[in-house]
Parts: sequence; structure tokens; C-alpha cells
Amino acid sequence: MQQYSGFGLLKHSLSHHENWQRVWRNPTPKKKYDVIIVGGGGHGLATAYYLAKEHNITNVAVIEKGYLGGGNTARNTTIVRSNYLWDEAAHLYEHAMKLWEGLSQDLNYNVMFSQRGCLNLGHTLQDMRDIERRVNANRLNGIDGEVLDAKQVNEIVPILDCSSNARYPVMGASWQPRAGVARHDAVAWGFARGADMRGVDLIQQTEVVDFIIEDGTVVGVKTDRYGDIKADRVGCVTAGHSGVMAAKAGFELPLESHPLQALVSEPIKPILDTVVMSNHVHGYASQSDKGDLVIGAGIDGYTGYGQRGSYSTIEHTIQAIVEMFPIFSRVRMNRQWGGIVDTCPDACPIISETPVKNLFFNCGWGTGGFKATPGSGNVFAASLAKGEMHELAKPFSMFRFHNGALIDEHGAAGVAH
Amino acid sequence: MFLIYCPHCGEHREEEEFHNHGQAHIARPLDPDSCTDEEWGNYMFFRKNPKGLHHELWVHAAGCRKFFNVTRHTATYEIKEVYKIGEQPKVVE
Amino acid sequence: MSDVKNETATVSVMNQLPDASIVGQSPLFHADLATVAKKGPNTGGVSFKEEALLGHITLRMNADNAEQMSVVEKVLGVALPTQPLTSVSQGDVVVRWISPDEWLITVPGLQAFDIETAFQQNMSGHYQVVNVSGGQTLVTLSGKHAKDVIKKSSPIDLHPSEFPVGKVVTSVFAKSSAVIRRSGEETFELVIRRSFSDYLWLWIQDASREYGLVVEA
Amino acid sequence: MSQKNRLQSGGRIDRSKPLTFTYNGKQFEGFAGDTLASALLANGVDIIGRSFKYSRPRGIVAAGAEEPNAIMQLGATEATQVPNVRATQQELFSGLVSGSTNGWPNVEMDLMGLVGKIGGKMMPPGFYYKTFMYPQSMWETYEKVIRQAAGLGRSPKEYDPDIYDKMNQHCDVMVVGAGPAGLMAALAAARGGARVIIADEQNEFGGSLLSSKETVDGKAGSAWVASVTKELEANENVLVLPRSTVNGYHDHNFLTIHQRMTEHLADRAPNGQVRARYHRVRAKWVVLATGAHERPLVFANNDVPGVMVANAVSTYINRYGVVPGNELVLMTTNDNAYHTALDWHDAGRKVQAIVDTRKNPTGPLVDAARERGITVMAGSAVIDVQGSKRVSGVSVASISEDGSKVTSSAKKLSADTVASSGGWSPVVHLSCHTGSRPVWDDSAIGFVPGKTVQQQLTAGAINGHYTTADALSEGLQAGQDALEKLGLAKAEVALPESAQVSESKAMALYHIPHTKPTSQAPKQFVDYQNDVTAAGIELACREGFESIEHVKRYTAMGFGTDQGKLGNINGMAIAASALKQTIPDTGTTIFRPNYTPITFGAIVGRDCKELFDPERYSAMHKWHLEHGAKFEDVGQWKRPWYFPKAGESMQEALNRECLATRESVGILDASTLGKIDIQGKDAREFLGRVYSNAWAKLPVGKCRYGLMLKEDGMVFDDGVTSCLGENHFLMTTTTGGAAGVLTWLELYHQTEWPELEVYFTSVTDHWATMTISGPNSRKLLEELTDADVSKESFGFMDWKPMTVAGVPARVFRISFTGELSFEINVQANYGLHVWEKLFEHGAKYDLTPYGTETMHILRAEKGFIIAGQDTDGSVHPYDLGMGWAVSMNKPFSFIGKRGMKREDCVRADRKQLVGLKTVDPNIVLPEGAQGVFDPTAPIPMPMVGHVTSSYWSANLGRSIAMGFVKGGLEKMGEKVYYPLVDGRVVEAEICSPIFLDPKGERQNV
Repeated sequence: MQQYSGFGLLKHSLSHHENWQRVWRNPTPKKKYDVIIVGGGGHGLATAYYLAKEHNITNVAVIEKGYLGGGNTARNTTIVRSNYLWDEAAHLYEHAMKLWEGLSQDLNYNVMFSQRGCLNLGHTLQDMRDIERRVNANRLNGIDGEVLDAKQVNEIVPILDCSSNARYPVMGASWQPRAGVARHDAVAWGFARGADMRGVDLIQQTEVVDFIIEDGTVVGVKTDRYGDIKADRVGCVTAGHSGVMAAKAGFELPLESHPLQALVSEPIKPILDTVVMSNHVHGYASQSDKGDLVIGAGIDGYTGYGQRGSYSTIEHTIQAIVEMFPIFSRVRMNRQWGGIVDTCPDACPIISETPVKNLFFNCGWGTGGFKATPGSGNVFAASLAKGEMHELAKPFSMFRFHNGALIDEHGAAGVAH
Repeated sequence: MFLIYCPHCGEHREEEEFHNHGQAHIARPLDPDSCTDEEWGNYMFFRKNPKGLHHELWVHAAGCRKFFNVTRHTATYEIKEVYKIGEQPKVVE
Repeated sequence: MSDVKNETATVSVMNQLPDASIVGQSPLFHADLATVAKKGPNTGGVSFKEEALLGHITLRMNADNAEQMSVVEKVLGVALPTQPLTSVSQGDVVVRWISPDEWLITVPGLQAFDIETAFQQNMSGHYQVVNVSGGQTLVTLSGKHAKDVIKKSSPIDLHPSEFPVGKVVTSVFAKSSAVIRRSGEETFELVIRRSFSDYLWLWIQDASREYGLVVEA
Repeated sequence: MSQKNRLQSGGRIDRSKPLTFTYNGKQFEGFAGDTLASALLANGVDIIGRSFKYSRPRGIVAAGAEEPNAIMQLGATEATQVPNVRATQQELFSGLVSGSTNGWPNVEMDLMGLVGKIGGKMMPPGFYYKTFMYPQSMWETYEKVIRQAAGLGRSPKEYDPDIYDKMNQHCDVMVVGAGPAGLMAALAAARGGARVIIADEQNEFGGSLLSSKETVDGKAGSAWVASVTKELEANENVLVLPRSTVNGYHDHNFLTIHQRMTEHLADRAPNGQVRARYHRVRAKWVVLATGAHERPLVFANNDVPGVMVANAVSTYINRYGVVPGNELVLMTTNDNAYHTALDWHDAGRKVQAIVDTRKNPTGPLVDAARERGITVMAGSAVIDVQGSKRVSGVSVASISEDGSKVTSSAKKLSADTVASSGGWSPVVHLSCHTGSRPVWDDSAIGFVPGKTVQQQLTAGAINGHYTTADALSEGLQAGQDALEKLGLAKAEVALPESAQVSESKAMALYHIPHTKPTSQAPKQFVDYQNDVTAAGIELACREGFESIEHVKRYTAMGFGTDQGKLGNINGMAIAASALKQTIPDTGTTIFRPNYTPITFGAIVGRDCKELFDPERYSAMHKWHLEHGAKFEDVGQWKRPWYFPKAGESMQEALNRECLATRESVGILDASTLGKIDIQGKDAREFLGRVYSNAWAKLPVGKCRYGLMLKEDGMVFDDGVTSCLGENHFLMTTTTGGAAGVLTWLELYHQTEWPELEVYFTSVTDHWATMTISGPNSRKLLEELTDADVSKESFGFMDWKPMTVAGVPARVFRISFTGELSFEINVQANYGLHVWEKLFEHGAKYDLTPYGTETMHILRAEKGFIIAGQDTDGSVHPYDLGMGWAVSMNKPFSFIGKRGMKREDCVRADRKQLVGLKTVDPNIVLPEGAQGVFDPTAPIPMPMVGHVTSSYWSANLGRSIAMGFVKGGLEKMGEKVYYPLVDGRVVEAEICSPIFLDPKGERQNV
């Protein structure tokens, strides 16, 4: 097995990098697996990795219709934080945070997790109440968090307009020091490499066109390239396309898939050292290691699978950024793009059994999926391994939308990105 | 950004004047009190969310304030038809 | 003193105006447009004027109701425009189509109550007449560049082939909204909401700067 | 310094207008009509930057939007700094100050270059994923160093002094690009009577005709351009936009154009002018006539300054009168690039050789070169370049017929300039923006626009048809097609003649072989800006990154500010070859907006600073300002928060306002509450369906409080609704909820219950609302009205019409403070008048204006909720202890009724709203504090609910609070603990939320 290190780089440079091994194989699928994961994004790959690593289940295939990590994993704004309001969400995201802190070493792949801290700004009295509420909840849940006043915020981010001249002056913020950003592609590739090394088959460019369901139990999937592939359990981790997949299995989900857009500026010299988010003026920004300002905002209001949204959303986002950071007026926007986010009515995910036996769904992460990647994969793997939901996943059953036990992160949790 | 024909104003207008209200033709159960939790949950939350033709509810929020239906392709974003509340779509899969 | 309908009235109507000794303050009164106008300039590409303290009445009814339609014509002296996005005017009275069941009527300020009363006395069936005079104001933008200022503010197509004299639309205007009517080749009337009027006044001044803004009082 | 590379004559520059500019601290001179790039080349500046990863010296390679290297910092002052300006697109102006964006201490003497040389071997694609992992704690230290090295230019540190503008445009035909194809399309469409917009990113229309010697209709190309432009400008239905980049093509034919208004004049817009204007265009039809970018070839050391794209060299010669060197070697796969050698030769400088990769080049252009005595080396390629800061020579060798192998030993030629041409890449960017996938065209050797759902036409080089004659005829056709689609008659337009020079077949070649394998050869650059090499791409493929998207992401190809305009096709070709598949099988390249980067300021327009979001004011706002109010943002409204007197702290002001109201009389501007006029015979029925309580029997003249729920049973708004007439109601909503509630009512009326006869009209802005509250409020009102406002004739929850201060008013006896209160509503035009009269008469009662904070305290003393503060979308009326506001027996199953009965909503241990008294009455709990039953429990500590409202009550002389507690309604008198951030644990007793006057006697007087 090929370990990565600085020494390895030196060694390979002497042979002109001609002898690097493949990061993953390109296998032909077997006829049957213990577990099939539909969807080779970050969450699906993490699920496969932890199935192999923690549950010793290696007879696993990840089936991806495009290329690994090519969906929302490749399109998000890379923010990692765990300062969620409600216990259920906080525990899940903090579980992910703990895995992030050590992920590069665990994977032997540098996912460039940078714990540079995250500010959620408050601009109104109600924002500040919500911030106080959330930080207090976080601390009692063992999650780091502080409430800062405007002056403290300005000390952390001097380029932020904290003056009273702003249309919505900054009154304070919540601050999670352990939050940060990670290199999104590397996360998918690192999990993929780790899963492949342990024997998981990563099947790319292959679409699952249907589930094979017998007597209400899933027994495999139909693919466009390799025909039927059998499995004891199937986990569907297809983000924006979860509604489409559920329809194939014969049920509906409490989901709508919306475009979520993001954009980057041209690369500039380091100027923003933390993640800054504002729910009220509706924009957030961080600066990538390459120098781009990575910027995002809210979702478009309509169902859309086009990976494109409306331009007015981009305009509003940039207005918010310039409102917060007036010095960026002359910085230039380089590129915009869109993802497809599957949003739940309570802004929390679904990690759940379904009306079809042995078919499990992990979806509904909305705008908050990236930060949960290792945690999502970890609890989903445990659930698939045992055939019953992991303790942390139980509250996220799709059936909460029947009995009313919603985990409403809309109310007071700040932006869910 | 969409250009949407308002069936009440009789002309195309910019998306900025409209708001989307999700899936159309979700009738409120006539007797909510006799619904099970499951039926009521389905009415409130569970949606078709198709990739393809979608019948959805929009309102001309900054214009005539009327709600109406749109049949739109959710991947190409083509609007196939608009029709008033109470009418049925002509473009179906 | 205001008056209230008798006991059997199904809706409450009152004359909301005090006697003439009390001067009303239009939504833009604080901008002191008279002084601004006096200070000039007198020429420029855009002229701005507030038609303060008009009577604004919202009428909601079913245009298919012939009886109600005839009452409207009797009360206003002009038939209700039923073609979408059109307006009619008769003397000081302008009626704007807002929605298939909604019209905005502007009249000289003192006439609002009379018209409300006339509707209540003459019309039967289901309808709504609401005096909204305090909640909005009418401003005109005129001159060679009036349309350019609106193009900076609203996504509406103002080309004469699409937006002839008399057309009226309700649309986005900056981050607020306006009922926009073309009252002449180079003249547009905007009905804007009171609480947004200061913002829109700032906006219009800013958007007009490059053309030269003339304020008329 | 003299302009050593400037020709004595020719070009489109104005030699009578010399301009002085600064680059890296040195002064230079150029001419009006120059770009910064052409002026730098005229002055013989070779190195304009250092590369991102290896810090290699870089020169200008292109002449337009595709330039990857000449990325400059611009700006004479701190506030007018602009990072990352492309020198090839920046027009020169007098006093322009520019500098390179990388290189330390400077681009000539760069120390990082050493690091690049030594460490470069250890930095293949993805090297950072493979290292910097240990120890875990060190990554953020490594990261700081990495960040410092990255990033091109810098942000200004001061605020932008300029203003920007936006304009909405509509047209029948939007023509993108004003080269020969675009001009013809626009001409035809305009003559046919269509409304046309034509935009081009350059300062002059003409496109390729400006930089070639071709003729159109027998005259110089530029003369033809001038005559067409003149006709278009004269047509009032045509909007002519030079210096305008169409940078995004969105759904339903929506396009954005960035028009540079003054960026060519100075780095700060002249007084009053806007720096840039953004056009938001809705077009019925779009004609893309965006042309093509010439594709360089990939060969060893192809980044040494002096290596350029062939067509760029011609552009500098023909358009700017600049020959960027003395000895040229041209390498080409096609005939077209021979023009460059001819131009160079005709400018009087030496062409060392034309190196043609084809075995047997023939045709008029080849003949023309030979006639001039230029050596044509067929079947050969430049396989390596010598020189470090400038090209000093090249190695030329024979290559196999398929271009895959070197077949001879290399021969060295002296040269200071290498021009290369691998053919053309159609500019399909805009077409891609719409989600349309481009398709590979073998004859064009490039991607051309694919199937689209947009109303889109294409003309000229974008279709892979690269000659001027094709451009003119396809442009004309597109214009005529657009007219036909618009239902307009064909226009009278003759096709201009252009000399069609026949060209023989080009060779599809991208990557020039080297004698060594790619991995061992000197670096062969594909994407200059990100230092992506052919070896890097091959390595990525070897490592298993087989999807082109993986290749791009792993190597960072195409992620620069040029977005791969030059390099992407070459990179795909190299990946295809490594993976042994065709280019179309390897994938397409998807470009996203923007076509070229746009300053944020331009996109923001005037939606910034005080115009970022409307500030909404009530009719009394001026008074509040004059009386020192501090304001609170509530939605878009500016509401008075409190009215401090000189020297008063906030708490002192609140204490004073609270006491004055309870002891005498206070006044609140309540105009911001949402107000909806509701009429119709079914109005009552409708209210019964949208409120949780009953409305059937509310008599005329009475008011009632109601809770509005969503279908899930959760409270989303509340307010008082009054019965004005049998069929007439006035509904009030929260300030923030006004618009949402009106939409909610319309939604249910229009979609669910259209049979109900009811109409809604917003009257929020129409009524000014002022609430006088306190024991002296009646006395005050009596002074201003003739009406009988005694307890007997005007009881609690009654409303009455009356005249107040001479103004007709509706007065409501409702109370949010628990005091005797009158809510006076007058038409807003008279609001300030009445307000001032109240103060005239109220002075003797010490009438005290109070703001939202005192309102919050006073209502909390009474246990009244504020929707949005004491609710969060997850609580139903019973959670709030407000079951009294729910009528379960109404015949219609009102909105929210069924939702409240779901399994989880009827749990006994739900969090319920209760009053909270701190054991120490001087401690005011923070709003948002989380309660626990056992403060000694380990973390994570089970939380039982949070504090929603908490104040110092001057009236009670102690703190009061409301909050949620699990099962709290059954726990009266029990304790709950609040562990605070500062380590304190505050103990509080659960109590009724009504702290004052539980029987409601004060409001009933």
C-alpha cells in the first residue's frame, strides 16, 4: 500500500513521478455485494470507507453515475462547523467535527482542514438573542463557542465594516474557533482512496437506473452499464437526486431540490483569515488557500436540477459581501456555479430507513452537507452494517415528518451553510 | 433568470416579480381531522420533486399578486405553459 | 367631523380628512421639495415632481359583474379599464388596472370620501373600496432621460412599442415597488408606498445625477 | 525610455497623443489607442510577472481576453487599487500606475524562482494532498506560507470612491461580438426593423478586422467597420455598446453586459460619472458572434518570455504598430498563422523560419512566405526553447507525420520571439453558460456550440468557420434568421465581398513531442497561470484521475482568471492521448460565467451603502430623529428603540420610560404594525379558518386578539383584528410579518377557498398608529376629542371613530402594556400633526415617548408574547400556555388544528413557555440562556429550554423573564438553573409569566 509523505514526494521526484500508483482502481463490478452505495460523492465515499475500516465490511460497491465527488462535493463553499442549535443536530455535526480533526492523518491524505474559526454575525437584537441561545446550547453540548461584541468581531476581522454607518450594523457574532474550511475535492478523493485500498469497488460512469425490489425488500440495483447487481443492503446517498431515486423505489420524500449557487473572486493576497457568515444581510465568505474569496448565499426558490440558478441571487449575494466588506468593491468576481441541494422542511437531513426493507437513504442535507461528510458517512456506515440506525442518526428518520418530531434548524440556528 | 408569462397581466415579466410556492395541485384534505398523522404529514411535507416536467405554483408578487400554475422542466428550465388556478395542465408526461 | 355609516352598514366608511386648517404631510414632506426646487437647477435631463395629497382609492370587484361595472362608470364618469395593464382618465380621475379584480383610482384629495360614499350607496354585491391615500404618493418623472432612470430601477420594457402612453404596470422599483404609468411620451407617473418614499427619493436622486435632476414643486 | 519596438507608422494608435504611465515604479511612454500590454511591449518590457507555483518569469503571450500572464495591479492611490487587471484589455491612459502581481523582491530578481527551481520537482499536481500532514497541528503553519505565496494581486484597503450603475435592457436581437459576423448580423436585424443591442469587449468595433490587413468590399476592413458602425449608431432602435463584455448568458435569454464607462480614462471616474455600468438584458433572440481564440502549441519551455500566440503578434504589429522582438520563429499547424510571419517580415524584422508541423504545406500563404525568402521548415516542430528571461533560441526537429514523435536530431536557431499556432478554439463560453454542452467538430479542430434550448443563433468563427468571408455570410444569415423568427420581413442587405484566401488543411496537433518522455522533458506548459504542465496532466491520468473534470481539479487546469481560454483544449487533448481515447470521449469543457472577471462594485451597482436595503419610516420618523431616538432595525423598518435624554444610559432611559407609562402616560409609534383591510360577506368565515380562535360572533365595534398558525400547528404571527362593520375587519399583524401574512391570506383564498367572498387590501402605510398608554391616557385623549371615551361608553377591546386633534381617527381600546391604552389611527398624512398635538397637551402629564424596548418590557410584565421572539416556528399555542386562544370546536378545521394533534405535538414533556424569577432578583438572565434541571450533570448537559425574554423591570424592582421549560406548565414553583458563559449558574423559579396585575384591572379602568 502506497503511503503518502514528503519523503515519498522526494523519492518519486527522482524517478520523474513516473511510478506513482493509481489512487483507486477501475474495477468491473461483481455480481453481488454485501452493501451497495448509490452515489459516489463525499458522503457515499465516506460511508464506504467507514464500512470497510470500522465494520470490516469490504464487499462493497459505490456506484456513481458521473465521476467521484463530482456533485455537491465539488461545488460547495467548503465550510466546516458544528455550532448547531438543537441537540440532535449539534451531536451529529460535532461527531463530524471530531472526525475532521484527524481526518488527514486517518486517510493519509491531506484534506487541508484549516481550523481558522467561523463568525456568524448578528445585526439585530433578535439575531443576538439567537446567537446567545445557540452558543449557550453549544457549550452545554460540549461544542466550543463564544458570543462576541462588535469590537471583538472587528479585532478578528479588521476589514469587516463594523461601523454604525452600515445599513445593518454588526452588533456582535457567535464565534466557533474550531470551525474552518477544508479542500473539498481532497475529501472525496481521500475517502475514495481509503475505501479502494480496503477493497471497496468504486464504479464510476455507471448510473443506477432502478432498484430491484422483491416483496418490499431491496435486493439489488439495475445499472445502465453493468445490468443488475445484487446486494443485501442498499444505501442511497444521491443528494439533489434523492427525490428522483425515491420515486424509483416507489415513495416520496419530504424534499425539494433547489439550485444553490456560489462564486469565487479572482485570487488575491491573504486578507480574510476566518469564515464570516451573515444570515441577515445574507452572504458568507472565506478565502481559499489559493487566494479566491469563496462566497455563497441562499438557495433559489424553485426546484431546479440544472446546476444553474438565477442571476438575481448572485447579485444579492455580492451586494451583501460588499456591504460587509466595502473594500472588496474593486475585487473582481471570477466564476460562479451551482449545485443541487435537497432541502428538508426543517433544514435537517434524513438518515433513515425507508418504506422499502434494507433500503436506506441519507439525504436532505440541504446547504449543510459538506461539513458533515465524515460524520454522515460514519453513522450511515454503522447503520448499514447493523441494519438498524445509529443512535445519532435515529432522530433524523424520514418519519419525523409524520409524527411531528422535527428538528427545526431554520428558527434560530443561523445560516445553515 | 426566468422570464415568466403572467396569465393575468397577459405579458412576460422578470422572475424578480414572482415568487415560487413549490408543487402545485396539492389540495388541502377536506376533512383534516380524520387524517392520520401519516396522511397529514404527506400533505404538508412530502413532494414529487421531479427531474423533468413539474407543475408548480407561482405568485406574481410584485405585480398583480395573483397565484397561478406553471409547467416547467426542472432540468432545462423551459416553461412549457402557464395556467390559472383551478385549471389543469395540458402539458403532461 | 367624520361620519360613520348607519347601524345596518356592512362596512365602515369615514371621511378621514380634517378641515382645511390642518395641513397634511405627504410622504415626501420631509424632503422639502419646494425649497429644493427653488434652489434649482432649472434644466436637466430628468424632472421630478410629487403630486402630493391626492386621493388614492383601491377598488376590488369582479369585472364580469355588469351591474357593478355600470355603477363604477356612474361614480367615476368613466368605465373601468378591463384590459390588463391599461388605464383610463377623465379630468382629474385616473383609473389604473392593477389586477383582474383590482384597480387604483386617483382623484383630487378632497374627492376621495365622496367617491367612497358613492360606491357604498350605489353598489351592491361583493366588492371592496379602500381609501389608501395616506399610504402612498404619486411622483412624476419626466424629460428626455426619465426612461433611463426607470430602466436603472425596474426590469420593465419601456420601449414605446411595448409601453405606450396610458399603459400601467406594477413592478419592482429599486428594492421597493411602484405602479408605473406612462402619462406622456416622456412622462411617467409612479405610485410609491409612503414608508419607502424616502429611500426611493434618495435612489432617484442618485440614479438621475448623471442626467441632471430638476425638482419641480 | 524609448519605445524601441514601436513602428514608425501604422496601427490604430494616435502618435500625436503620447501618454506617460508607470510600471513597477518606472515611467514609460505609450500612445492613445494602446493597451497597457502593447505599450509595455513597445517599450521592450519582457517580464511582466512570475508564475504561481514555480515562480518562473513570464511575458505577455496574447492580445486579448485569453491572456493568462499579464495580470497587473492597477491604481495610483490606495482606494483605487484594482487587482488582477489583464494588461491586454486595459486601455492606456495618462498617469496609469501598474505593477506586476507576483515576484519577490521583484519580477526580474525573484527569489521564489530559486525555490521553484529547486522544489519544483517535488511539486507535481496534488503534491499538497500527499504531504504537510504530520504533525496534525502543523498544517495551519504550512498553510500560512502557502497562502502568502498564492493570490496574484491585492485588495485595496480603503473604500471605493466610485459609483456604479445598472440598467435593464430589452431587445429583439442581442448580438454578442462586433467583428465581421456580429456587425453583419446587427446590420441585417436593424435594417429589418428589429430592436438590436450589439456589444463588444473592445474599445472599437471590428474584431479581427482591426488586426489584419484584409479588405471588405474592396476597402480596408476598418473602413467597412466604420461605415457599418455609423449606420447602427444612427438607428434609434439600436444600442451600440463598445467596451462592453457580455459576461454571462443565463436562462430564458437573459444576458449581463459589463460596460466599462471610464476605466479607460483614469483609475477614478471623473466627477459624477459612473465607473462601470451593468446591463441586464432580456433578448428575444441572441446572435453569438464571439469568434475564436488562437490556440498555442505545447512544447518544452514554452513559457519563456518571447513565446507568444501567433495571432497576438499580428495584432500587436497591425493594430498597435508594435513588433515585440527582432528575430521570429513561427511554429504552426495551419496556413492562417503564416500571416504572422508575413506581418513580421513586412514590418522590417527578421523571420528566422516558419516551422510547419505538416509534411507538405502548400497554398497561397505558403507561397507568399517563400516569395519573401522566408525559410519554411516542413514536418518540423520547435521542441524546446532556450533562454530564461527572454527567448534566445529554439531547437527545431523533424517530427513524425502524426506529430507524436521526434524523428531527427534537433537543430538550434537563434530567435528572440517564438510565435505558435495550433489552430483556433471557438469562443463557446456564453453558449456553455446556459447549460448547453459544446460538441467536437473535427473539421474545425475545436468545440462548437451544441444543442440549446435558448433562442440562440451563432455566426462566424464560433461555428468553427474561421474566414472573414464565412463570418460575413453567416452573420448576415443569422440576422435574417432572427428577423424571420421575430416575424419580420427579410432586410435588404448585400453580402460584402472579401478576398477569400484558400487555405489547405490544418493539422490537429496540440502537444509537441520532445526527445525525452514528457515526464523527463523540460516543462511543457498547458495552463500558464496555474503552472499546469503536460507532464502534470499525464501524471494525473496515471494516478487514476481519468475524468476530465478530475484532471482539471487535480491539476487546477482552467481554474485561473483566464479560465482556460488558451489551455483547456490542449489539456484535454493531452489527457485524451494519455488515456488513449478521443477528445470528444474525454469530455467537453464547460465554461461558467463570468466570461472575464467583473468587479463586485459593478455587479452591486447602486445597491450599496445607504441604498443597500430600504429604510422604511413611519409618518412620525422626523419627530423621532429630532428627539434623539435610538433606532432598532425591525425588518426594513427603523423603529425607535428608546429615547435617551442627555447623559442617560440605556437602562436609565428604559426605567424612566417604563415608570412614566405605568404611572402617568407614555406614547409609542405603532405605525409599523401590518394592517390589512378585509371586506366581504365571508370575511368572518375566512378569519375563523386562518386564526386559531373564533370570530363568528365578534360584534361590530369590538376587537379580538388572534394567533395565526401554519398547517403544522406552529404559531407564525399574531395580532388584534377589529370588526369595523358586519362584513368589514381590520387585521393587524406583527411588523415583520405584514407582507407574509397578506400573501398567506391571498394564497389560501386564491388556491383553496376561492368561493369565499372576501377581499384583502394592505393599509399598513395608510394609517399612522400611536398608542397612548397609562393611567393618564384617558385624560389626555379627552382633551383632544369630543367623543365620550369614558369606561362606560368605551370599554376595553372596543373601537370607536372619533376626531382626535381635529383629525378623524379610529381609536382602539386595546393594550399591549396592560395599562389603560388607546391606539389612535389616523390617515398617515396627519400622523405627525396628531402626534405633535398629543405632546402639546401631554406635557402636563409628562407624556413620555417610548420605543420598542420599553414596549417589550411592559408587555413582558404582563406575560404577553412577541411572535418571533418568544416563538421560533416550533411552538404551538398550548406550548405557549395560550390554549385560551384556540377554539377546537369551530366547524371548519382551521389552519393548524390538525397539525397540533400530531403524536409529537401532544407530548406532555414539550417545552412550554413559563415565567421565570431569578432567585437573586438583581440578576437579569441573558436572553438565550439555556436552562437545565441538574446543573451538576456532565457535558453534554440535558437542556430543558431557553430564556426568550428577560428584562429589568423598574416597576417591579426586580428582574423578570419568560422562557421555555420542559413540561414547565406543570412545574410551577420548581427550580431551573442557567449555567452561563461566564461560569455563573443562575437559579430561577418557574412561575406564571404574568408578573403584574394578573387580574387585568389596570387596563379595564
